[in-house]
Amino acid sequence: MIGKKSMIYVAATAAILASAGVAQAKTVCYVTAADSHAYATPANVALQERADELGIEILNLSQDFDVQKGTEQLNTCVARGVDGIILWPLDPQAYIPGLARAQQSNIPSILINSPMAEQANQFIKSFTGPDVYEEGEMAADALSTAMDGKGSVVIIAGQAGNGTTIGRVGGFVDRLKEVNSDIEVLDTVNADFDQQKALVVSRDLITRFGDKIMGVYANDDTMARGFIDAWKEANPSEPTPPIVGINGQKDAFESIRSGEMYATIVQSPVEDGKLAINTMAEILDGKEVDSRLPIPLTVVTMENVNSVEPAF
Amino acid sequence: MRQTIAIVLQYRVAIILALTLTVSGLIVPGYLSETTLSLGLDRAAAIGLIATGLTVLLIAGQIDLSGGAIFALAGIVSTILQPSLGILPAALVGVFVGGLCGAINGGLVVGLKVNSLVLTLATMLIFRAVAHWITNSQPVTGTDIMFSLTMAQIYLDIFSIRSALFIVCIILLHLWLTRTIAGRNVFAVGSNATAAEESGVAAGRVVFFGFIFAGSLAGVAGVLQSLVTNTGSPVFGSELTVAVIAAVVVGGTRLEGGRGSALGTLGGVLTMAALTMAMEFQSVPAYLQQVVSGLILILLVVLDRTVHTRGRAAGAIPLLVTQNPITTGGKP
Amino acid sequence: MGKDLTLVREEIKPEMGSTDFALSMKGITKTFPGVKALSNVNFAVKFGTVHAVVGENGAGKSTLMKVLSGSYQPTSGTIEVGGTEARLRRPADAQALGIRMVHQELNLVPDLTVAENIYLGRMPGRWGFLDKNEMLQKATAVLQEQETAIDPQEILGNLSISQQQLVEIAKAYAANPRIIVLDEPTSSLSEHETAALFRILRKMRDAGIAIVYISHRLKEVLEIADEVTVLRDGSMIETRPIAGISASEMIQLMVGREVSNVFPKSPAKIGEPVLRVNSISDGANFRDVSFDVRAGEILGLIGLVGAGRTEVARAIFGLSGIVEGTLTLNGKDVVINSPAEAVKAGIAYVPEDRKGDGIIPGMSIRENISLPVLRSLTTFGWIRGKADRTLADQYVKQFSISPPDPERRVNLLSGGNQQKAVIAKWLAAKPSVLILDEPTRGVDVGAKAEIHNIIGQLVANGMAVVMISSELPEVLGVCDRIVVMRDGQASPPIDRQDLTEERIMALATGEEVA
Amino acid sequence: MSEIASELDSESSNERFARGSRLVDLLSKTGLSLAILAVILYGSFSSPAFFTTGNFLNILTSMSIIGIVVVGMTFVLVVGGLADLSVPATIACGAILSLGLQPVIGPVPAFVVAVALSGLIGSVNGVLVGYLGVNPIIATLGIGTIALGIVQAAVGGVIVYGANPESAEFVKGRLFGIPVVVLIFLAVAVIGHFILARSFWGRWTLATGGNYSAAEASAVPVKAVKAGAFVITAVAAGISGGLLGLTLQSARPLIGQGYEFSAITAVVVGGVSIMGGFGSVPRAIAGLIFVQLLTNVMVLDGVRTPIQGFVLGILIAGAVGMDSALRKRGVA
Repeated sequence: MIGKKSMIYVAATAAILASAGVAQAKTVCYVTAADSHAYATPANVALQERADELGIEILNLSQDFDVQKGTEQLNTCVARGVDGIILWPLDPQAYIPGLARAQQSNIPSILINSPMAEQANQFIKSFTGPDVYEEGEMAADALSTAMDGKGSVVIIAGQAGNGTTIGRVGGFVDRLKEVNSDIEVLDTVNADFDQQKALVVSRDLITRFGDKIMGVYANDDTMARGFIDAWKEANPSEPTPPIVGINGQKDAFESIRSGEMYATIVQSPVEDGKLAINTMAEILDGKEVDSRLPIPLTVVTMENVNSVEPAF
Repeated sequence: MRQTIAIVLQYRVAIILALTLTVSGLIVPGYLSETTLSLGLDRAAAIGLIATGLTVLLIAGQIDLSGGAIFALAGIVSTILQPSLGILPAALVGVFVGGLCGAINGGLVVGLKVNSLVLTLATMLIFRAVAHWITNSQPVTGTDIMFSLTMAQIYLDIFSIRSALFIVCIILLHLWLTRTIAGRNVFAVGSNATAAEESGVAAGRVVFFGFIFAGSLAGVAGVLQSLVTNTGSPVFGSELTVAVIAAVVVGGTRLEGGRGSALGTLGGVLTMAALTMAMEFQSVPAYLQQVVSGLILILLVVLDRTVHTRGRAAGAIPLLVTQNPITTGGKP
Repeated sequence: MGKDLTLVREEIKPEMGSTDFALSMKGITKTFPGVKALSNVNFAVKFGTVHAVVGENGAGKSTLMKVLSGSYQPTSGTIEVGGTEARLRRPADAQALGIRMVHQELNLVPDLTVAENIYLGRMPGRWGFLDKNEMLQKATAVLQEQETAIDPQEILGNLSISQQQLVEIAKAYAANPRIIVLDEPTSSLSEHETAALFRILRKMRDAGIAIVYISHRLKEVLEIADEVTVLRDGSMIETRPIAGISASEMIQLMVGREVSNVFPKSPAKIGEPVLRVNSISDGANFRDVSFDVRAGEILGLIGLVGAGRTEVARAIFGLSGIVEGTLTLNGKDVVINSPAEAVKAGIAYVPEDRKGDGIIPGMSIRENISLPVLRSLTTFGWIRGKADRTLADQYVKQFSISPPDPERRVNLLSGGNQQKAVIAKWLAAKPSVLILDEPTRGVDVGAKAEIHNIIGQLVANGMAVVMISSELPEVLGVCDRIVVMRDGQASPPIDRQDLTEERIMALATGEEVA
Repeated sequence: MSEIASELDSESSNERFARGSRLVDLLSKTGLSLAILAVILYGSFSSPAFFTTGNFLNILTSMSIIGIVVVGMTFVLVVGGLADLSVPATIACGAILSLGLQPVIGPVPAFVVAVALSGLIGSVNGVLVGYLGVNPIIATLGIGTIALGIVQAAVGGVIVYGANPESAEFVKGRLFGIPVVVLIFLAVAVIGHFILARSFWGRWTLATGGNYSAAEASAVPVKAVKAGAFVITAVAAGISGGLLGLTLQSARPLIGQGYEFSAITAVVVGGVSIMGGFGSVPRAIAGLIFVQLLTNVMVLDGVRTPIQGFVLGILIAGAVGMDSALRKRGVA
């Protein structure tokens, strides 16, 4: 009996202490895309480090690229009664009810990295991160320059249905249309942001189109790497066609230096993460923030490869 | 003592759930609250509804890996048809599509007499492909985001529409499995299909309808998910199957068929949800969460195995020759 | 009791048509591609009689019963049930006409309760809802009528095999059948249980049910049947009232020849003890079992089902654990924890359930025979093909396994030849002790003699053989000494000359005969 | 006469081994070869790029990594272990460790340690399935989750990059004009084939899958054999993962996702029975070749990814359906 009572005391004390702790440090729920991912990991780390500096406690939830899971994790955030939510959306619509629920509970939310549909705007304070659509456009411009505005290309896209993929492919294709380019897209294949899958689909693309591939647009540098490996397997002596990737990884920089790749677009995950938490901190301090806060994007080619820092 | 162990074993799911809640409540501040309960329930609903359907199939000795794909497909269909049919009729069509997928699974398993593990692996790929096909791999959006917000509301401080539906389904299934002849026949088919068949139970039909039931419930879950998120996406539910199987097995349903219960599944689903929520509250990294849920799954199954084997051995003791009244001339 | 009876079953006999015959099969022929399994069989059973069907394996008993139960369609011929012609396309058709089968392999559902099993497929209820009380009441009554104390609420899987067999019979009985077909119902029952079963069968017979009784045990047939039909090679040989036939006549009709000595005993020189079992216990099924078996000797190990015979054999062979006691092999103490260790020590075990534990059905005769000694046929782990083939050739010849093709899949052989292959498998291991568990069960008379011959040769060559058998005449004919087990305990080995069937039964049941 | 009659009896009671007639055997064997031939013929007509050395080398290279897993998975199916769903985790373990340990102990020891630790995962699976009798689906699912979590925790949940370009060059390079990966795959396949078809262990594996209790009673160490199949699969998956990591020079936890289903697909399409006791490595590899050729032809014809999934699904369903139909004809 005594044991039970003292247990209750301990529990109560713990609860009081804990709630006191919560009252002091602000807690922010960060629903990230994944724990282990070339881009997401450094962004997560940067966000966490910056949060530590700001004295904000981060509740880190990983969706593991599963939208379903993410929509449910928003429930956890609300139930936990956090002070703010930073969401990495993987779908333009699906999170809206969760965000609405957060708003009902007076929890401010912002988006990091990827945009959502317009209907989401009323439920979020801001969207920080790169403009994936703009990245597509920039890639189109870069590839047009490299190919003098004509020829045929293949697109190695990310995961089908993923917001980033949609933006990056859409921006690219729309831009080509917009400028009435003579560049023809031979095919768009999905390689799920996966190097191995990119390697496999590239082998098939090379067999299928051979010389017709005069340019390559990969939705990220990992997949560009896959294409380069496949090309080297098939044509060890020939130089690669112009390849444009996105993200600005270290090895992409090296490929640009060696001439294997034409360009990449630097989108710093560190900036991405920092900007999000900084914005959230301002919101928590009661400041107004802009509804759209982009991170800088830089096209890197042979010319400026030595003057720009790789993203990660 | 034996009896105590038996009781503990019988209610082990409830005990584990209670333990999870108590420990989490002590460690995690602000865990035991109405909001956590209601949102946790809502969170468990999607897995729970699919698990409800899978429970019947597992008891009947079959398995369905395609639940996640049906979930996505049904949601997409119900979303795409919203403009032409209106929200509710479209939702019904979505559920119907789920049932249809189940019928395809069931028809093939029963008709071709093939192993359901492999066959539903195949239909999983097919249904998922169809989902990608009709959406062109893009998520599709519903007509009315306000409806989604209503769906996401918490009523009576505890239930959202889908969590209420989940609980109702589980209770109905419990009654059906324990109180109806058809329900008992499901156990018979899972335990010994040949014997059931020879006793006049249409084993094939039981399995067929089991698949339809599982498909329909995956459809219901998918449609609800799409309504709640106003989105139908071909990538929805890709990680669900594993979570669903784990929840049902933790709930004490045997993968080989013949044994299981709806309330056990409820316990399993709630345990896994409570655990996930507690760990998320503590910001436990996803990979460590995986380790914990994996360990619980393995521990429970191993426990079940050892106890079960022991039980069987005890049953094999030849006592019956002496204790059986037949051998003693009908006198006890 | 009488009250319960009316509660459970309605009266059956009247209104069955104008005939005395419950069943009349006329001119039944069943051909499979290339094979005539039944040719022009006429078979009729009267209401209120027990009709035995006997015949060697492959004589067509099973095929005939499968036609009757609706599992097979006859190629030609008619079936009349209760005087009206019936078409039995599936088991359900047969059941609808009141035909019930009690299979040799139990056809029950282990995870349901006894009551649910008895009423499986016909549970009482309203609007789909199960009426548990009614079911329980009825099941209790049926079980009481059968004089068993099985709890109808017990989960079936927790019962012993013989109890399950009784549930299976109760299940058939509770279905209000007009015709019950029992296929070797006593194979797992003790003498006492068999006696009780016969009481039930007589009761059913007196209630007007037609009973078809298939058995290898001619003694039982003589005891319970009113009529007997003999099948041979797919044809009906004869139907006779039981009063005018003896066991030896039946055997003659079954095999079509006179079998002079079913159990030849070849004298062998008995040497030193090879295996000595020193008060072993497994903590559950048997305790304090001691015996020894000598070179050139056949030691019988008998007892009622459940007495622990098979368990002792399995324990010696390392398939289950020994908690107490030791084994001495050729004068040395040995510890055996697995079949592999047993083989190494020189012990071999031919299990009781040939299909379940004996053969690997998908493998050839050759692969089956070399399995226990595979390691000795390898060089650095690779199987030496020639050694493998030589071994198989040798035993196929020695045991005249037919067809003499070592590459033939073993499941395509007849039961007797399968059994020979299983024994061959063990001889390849060159054991000094061979344990045979029911080596002649389910084997036809001819093959039985061949197997006895093989055993005779083995002991003549100095092997020690332990033979488990339920057939007392076989044991008394073949064995030199006999150990009788009862309730997990064993008698000391007794010389054959000092035993009679009655004496063995007395030891096995613990009831001293005056 | 009596012999044939009982043949019929044993046929029907042992349905899964009723592939009695040589004709059926022949048909099921040549069926796949014919299908492969048909695909090659079709491919040659439909695409000029198909029938080229380059393309065939591509196909070979692409199938090598998964092919190594297929060899292992064949053992699991043959021994009657249904499927090893921990393959993605084992592959990730192999990849992450073989890269992550490079700076510490050098590339070759890192690879060896990675494969050994993968084997350890397999032995845990093996103990659960073989010795404790846990359902393989649950055991491998659970252990896979746990192993993946632990490996991730060990590297801090991030991506691991290669630190030894030479090892990458070696793996990506060619020997006698054939890619090294292909050579390794061929070596694994040949060894796997000889173990299954010519060694005592293989015979034991087939016996255990064919009739567990009979094998046990025949002094086959059935538990070890069953466990061994999972160890073999895990080692194969570890090698596969290590090679994958070296080729890509980066490894993330989800690197092996989907490999388990691809491997099962190949094995099943190859006509290896999921019920155990029957199958061979060449059959499984023929299945893999067929799947790979078909995928290649579809890609060359510009068939969209979702439809490829559709075709693959139909293929699996067709394979198991045909298997079942052939079996039935074998009985009649």
